[in-house]
Amino acid sequence: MADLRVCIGDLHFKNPVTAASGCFGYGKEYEDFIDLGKLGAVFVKGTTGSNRKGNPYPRMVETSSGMLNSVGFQNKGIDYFISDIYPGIKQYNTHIIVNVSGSTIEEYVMVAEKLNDLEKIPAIELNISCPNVKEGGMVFGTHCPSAIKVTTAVRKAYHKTLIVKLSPNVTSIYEFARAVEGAGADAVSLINTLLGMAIDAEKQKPVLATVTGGLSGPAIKPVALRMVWEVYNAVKIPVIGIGGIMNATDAIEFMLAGATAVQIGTANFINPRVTVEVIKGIEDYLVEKDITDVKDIIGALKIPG
Amino acid sequence: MADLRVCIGDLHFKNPVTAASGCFGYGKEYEDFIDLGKLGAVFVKGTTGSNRKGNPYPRMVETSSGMLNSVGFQNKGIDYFISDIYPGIKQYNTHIIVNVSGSTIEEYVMVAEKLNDLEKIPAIELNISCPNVKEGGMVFGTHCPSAIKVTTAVRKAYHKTLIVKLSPNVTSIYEFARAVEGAGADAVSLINTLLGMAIDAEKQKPVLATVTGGLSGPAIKPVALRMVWEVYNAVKIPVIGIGGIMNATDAIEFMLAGATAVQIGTANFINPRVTVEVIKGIEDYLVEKDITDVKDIIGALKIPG
Amino acid sequence: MKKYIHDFQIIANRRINTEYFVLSLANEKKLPEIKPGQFVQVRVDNAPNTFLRRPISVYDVNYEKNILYLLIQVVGEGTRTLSELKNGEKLNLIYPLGNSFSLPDSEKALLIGGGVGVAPLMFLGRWLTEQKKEPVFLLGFRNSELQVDIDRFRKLGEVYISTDDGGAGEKGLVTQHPVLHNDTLDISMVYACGPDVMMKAVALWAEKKNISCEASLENTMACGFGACLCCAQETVQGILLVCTDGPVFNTKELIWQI
Amino acid sequence: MKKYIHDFQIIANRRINTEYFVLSLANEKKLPEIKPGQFVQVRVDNAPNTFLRRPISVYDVNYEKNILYLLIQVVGEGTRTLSELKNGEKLNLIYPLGNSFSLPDSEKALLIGGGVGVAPLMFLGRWLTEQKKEPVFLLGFRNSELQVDIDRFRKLGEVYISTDDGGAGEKGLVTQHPVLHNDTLDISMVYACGPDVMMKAVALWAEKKNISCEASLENTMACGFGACLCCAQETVQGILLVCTDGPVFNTKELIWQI
Ligand SMILES: Cc1cc2nc3c(=O)[nH]c(=O)nc-3n(C[C@H](O)[C@H](O)[C@H](O)COP(=O)(O)OP(=O)(O)OC[C@H]3O[C@@H](n4cnc5c(N)ncnc54)[C@H](O)[C@@H]3O)c2cc1C
Ligand SMILES: Cc1cc2nc3c(=O)[nH]c(=O)nc-3n(C[C@H](O)[C@H](O)[C@H](O)COP(=O)(O)OP(=O)(O)OC[C@H]3O[C@@H](n4cnc5c(N)ncnc54)[C@H](O)[C@@H]3O)c2cc1C
Ligand SMILES: Cc1cc2nc3c(=O)[nH]c(=O)nc-3n(C[C@H](O)[C@H](O)[C@H](O)COP(=O)(O)O)c2cc1C
Ligand SMILES: Cc1cc2nc3c(=O)[nH]c(=O)nc-3n(C[C@H](O)[C@H](O)[C@H](O)COP(=O)(O)O)c2cc1C
Ligand code: FES
Ligand code: FES
Repeated sequence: MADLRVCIGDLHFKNPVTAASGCFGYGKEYEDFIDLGKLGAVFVKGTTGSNRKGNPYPRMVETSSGMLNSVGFQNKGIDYFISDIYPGIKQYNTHIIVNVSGSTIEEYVMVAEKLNDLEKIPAIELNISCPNVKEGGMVFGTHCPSAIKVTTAVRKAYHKTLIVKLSPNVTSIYEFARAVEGAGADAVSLINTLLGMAIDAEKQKPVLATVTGGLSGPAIKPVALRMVWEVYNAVKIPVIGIGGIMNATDAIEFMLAGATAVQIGTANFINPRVTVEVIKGIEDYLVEKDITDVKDIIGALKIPG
Repeated sequence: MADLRVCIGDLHFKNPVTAASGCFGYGKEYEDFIDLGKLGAVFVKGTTGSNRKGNPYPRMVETSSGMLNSVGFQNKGIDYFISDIYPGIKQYNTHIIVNVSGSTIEEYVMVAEKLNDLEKIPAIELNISCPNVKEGGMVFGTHCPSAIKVTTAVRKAYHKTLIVKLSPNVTSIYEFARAVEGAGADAVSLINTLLGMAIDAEKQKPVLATVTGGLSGPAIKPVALRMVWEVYNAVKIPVIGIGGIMNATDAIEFMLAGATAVQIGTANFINPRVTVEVIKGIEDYLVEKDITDVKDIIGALKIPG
Repeated sequence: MKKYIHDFQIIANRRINTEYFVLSLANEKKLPEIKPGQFVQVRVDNAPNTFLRRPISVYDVNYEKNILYLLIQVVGEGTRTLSELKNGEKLNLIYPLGNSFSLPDSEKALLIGGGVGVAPLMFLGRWLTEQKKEPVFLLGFRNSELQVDIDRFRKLGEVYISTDDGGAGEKGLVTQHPVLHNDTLDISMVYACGPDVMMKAVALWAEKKNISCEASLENTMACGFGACLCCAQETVQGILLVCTDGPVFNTKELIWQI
Repeated sequence: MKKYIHDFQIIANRRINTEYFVLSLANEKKLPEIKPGQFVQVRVDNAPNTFLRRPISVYDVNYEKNILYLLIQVVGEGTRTLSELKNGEKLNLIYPLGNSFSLPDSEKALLIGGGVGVAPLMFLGRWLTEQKKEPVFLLGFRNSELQVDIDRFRKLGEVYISTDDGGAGEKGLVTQHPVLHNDTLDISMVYACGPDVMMKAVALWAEKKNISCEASLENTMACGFGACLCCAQETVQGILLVCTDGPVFNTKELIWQI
């Protein structure tokens, strides 16, 4: 039996495997398939200051080894979350981490502040990287001074573990990682989706109502791995790896590249049991390799020469 | 019969389908499979000031719907190209366009200057976007002032059609397109490969000897389409679309997004006849849709609302 | 309703015509209750370009023999790969998904299907007869060759047919069929499944006649069980999800995009 | 040599043991000349994660019957999918690719293969007998169960076996086999195909004995015909390509990476 526990700042995860925001609803959508208590954490969907209806449809299109989505932040806002959703999920035997989204710094701060008081929410993930909203969202994630500003403001307002989720749609992601580390983030998570587009050649129209959308799935894994490795080498805070993880081997690759934990997104749609299967697979890998502590593989990649 | 002719600046292509640099050797590797004279143009491999042996191996790894390569600029240099390769390829009944690569502005300029005199080379593609060389290469493609500098210098030295190949590893690719347009480029081509990485979990090592490499193939098509569309909307010069084209439908999508011509790279490895099949497929599409001129689909994407 | 992921075994793959086939799927475990209108999410193995699951309605269920039936139209690589499955091969399903059709007030109900939209109507028709109702089917196809299992529908109730080219039944769209303009048709409920334009036309007809109308919608789905929010449908109550709030909607609720 | 892209038909898929199988491929067109040591690039359809072609050596050729044979080891998804091909199914090949083995000066030649590395040696052995030479085979396997077609090799020449566990032939690595330390073995040429460590050991042995040595190398290949420059091999002449300058190299030329 290997020790699977990892820490993100002060926060202890029973294992490094978590579910990615926007791909796991509020957890309850998966209760028929798995025991949520087995997961390291669940990142619930993007929550904004007030009710958002999301983008028009079609919102999804399949691409080679991936998918584009343009859901936008369809959610009923933070107050509804606190009053109607939180009571139903707070008994889960895993960490519930809220993905905080917004269009303005004030909105981010307001949502974060309100989450301070929820006993069973030990952390937030600041989403400055969503490609699917017109204002805010990705702007904060692709302009370094804005990323610093919003992180600083939320850091002041929020007292528990602060994870900042980075956008891959930038020239140097490690600069953003360093910037938000400096602004007080306890950890960074990456990558969010790559901005992409699909076209219907027959109709000569974009497939998505919003024209562009976010690319996820195994197609993006090579880019995500490279970025995790770059960021791991640039910051001291823990890195949470995301992007195209379909099985335990993929998750292990992210940990070798420097991820302390991983998030699994799109794969849940195809195999709703993937998270628990990945936990089992990591354990098997460690046992086979005679490694007693999963922390020993974090950043353990051997670079030749 | 539809009219397939397109123009890149002053240069006339018999059709919009060309082979991408680094994926088509010097053309002769494909002579057993297709009639090169059918292609709009052939972009031959990256040529530098002097002999380069390229990167150590392994140089390639397959990924989901794509591949990573780290060939680097293995070539014998411009003088060898002129003396030993050019005589063998100049009789091809298609345009031969040389992909010009380097580490310093002087190197780019030197190579471009020497190509002025080759009668059958009507254009060069300035490669400021290769992720596989330590110095130069991508630096020019990810730093706007450097992109302007190198383009301006080469523009002064080179008298025929100048195409600048852009890197997708940037926050705003349209800014680079505008910048090189301002610096005198006659056209832009995009995208080069996305910087990625693959890890061997068993050996706990990077798969590629260079650790990172360039991602190509259908995995990157959604990103490439989005960038072509962004650039098409930002510049007046023609755009050459590249990235994951596997068939005629893919090529048509790029043209709808704004590409005047397309380059096909990775697909040639799997189907060495893909270029001529795509030409046929575009023709069928136009006939079926009663479109008499392929130029009518360039940028014809209907954006709702 | 609890959802399951199970491997089923193909016990028959019956080709109906050039476009349609029916898969018969067996499972050792006893089938849970499945309601008419519900669908399954099929994992397509061995199709290089099929990444996500494919949503397919339940065509019929035989609880005694523990068999699930799917009627599928070949439209792309995923469905083509499914059409080539052989007896004994496995198919992984997530099921049962979505809501279901509701019971009509009156004796008779009209079930209108267009093309592969007839799929959920077989199971709905069977259920209605079990509920002592009388289903009347109005089924539309492009041409007579593409008709699907008419004999089996006939066992459940009266069947009217229309084809675009008049090769079978009435010529024209289902919504032009005389039965819709026959005032002796004594129904309080119409169910529709097919192309959006067809369902919208049926909904308008039902509204005029003051008949309740339920339509089974399609949408692009990544998950099928409410986790991704991709299958948005604009309704008078705001955005709803086709995979969990639907696929069956009362057409009064819908804001059509066409 | 002119290269072709052709669809072949599977006329037999012969399972040898848990890891190896042999595909027999037929084509209506007359096979072009294929040389021992050459390989084909196989397109693997229906394997979701197999994007590029897979390089496979020519195991044997029957020009009279117009059949090409491939010996394949199941190592991943691509080769597993190939192992499931049935008679009548199609396989698309680009061929013939690469250079070939050269003729030895002396009567006898030693052909050393490890695991699936025995693949090119069958065709090489047949060619040598046709050239009135005497091939002597030294074939190494992990265990006796994994031996490949020994009877067929015996028809072409003497065969020595070694297995890691001693279950057949000598126990140990091929390079420890007594025949290599037998001074009566009168050869001027040794051919090797197998894991790099094995080939390197054979090359060192040959160098000491002053025998010419050719090795058939592997490398990661995107194209297989010289277009991508991915299959680089460091040699005394600089970087060469395994797919066009090789796969056969005189080991004196090689700079081993191990
Ligand atoms: C709730 C529901 C029930 C359905 N029931 C049936 C059924 O009983 N029988 C049947 O044959 N078909 C049914 N469909 C449609 C079926 O899901 C699509 O035809 C199938 O996914 C196409 O897959 P493909 O790989 O063959 O085609 P693709 O190559 O993926 O696409 C071909 C066409 O199908 C459309 N399509 C692709 N994926 C989806 C998707 N996830 N949802 C909707 N449309 C899609 C595309 O827009 C495209 O025009 C249903 C769809 C939904 C949403
Ligand atoms: C010139 C040449 C001749 C060969 N001849 C034979 C033969 O006759 N019989 C045979 O069984 N095998 C042969 N191989 C090896 C064969 O190409 C690989 O085993 C096969 O590509 C693995 O594919 P996969 O999808 O089953 O495995 P994957 O899942 O892709 O990988 C499994 C393992 O195979 C290796 N591999 C994958 N792709 C390649 C590639 N393109 N080139 C080399 N190694 C790769 C990987 O490093 C990995 O360790 C040859 C290779 C070369 C280069
Ligand atoms: C349908 C969908 C919705 C998403 N919604 C959110 C979101 O609300 N907030 C967020 O930070 N990321 C969101 N993401 C991004 C994922 O959390 C994840 O970063 C990305 O999908 C890459 O991981 P994957 O390849 O494992 O899916 C969403 C992704 C998908 C596919
Ligand atoms: C093996 C390989 C080598 C390449 N070499 C070059 C090069 O020398 N110069 C260049 O500008 N692009 C090079 N590229 C990038 C391609 O020209 C093209 O931009 C990229 O592969 C995306 O297109 P694709 O998906 O169709 O392959 C190379 C790509 C591959 C796969
Ligand atoms: S398909 Fe995922 S929520 Fe409906
Ligand atoms: S595999 Fe492409 S050059 Fe050798």
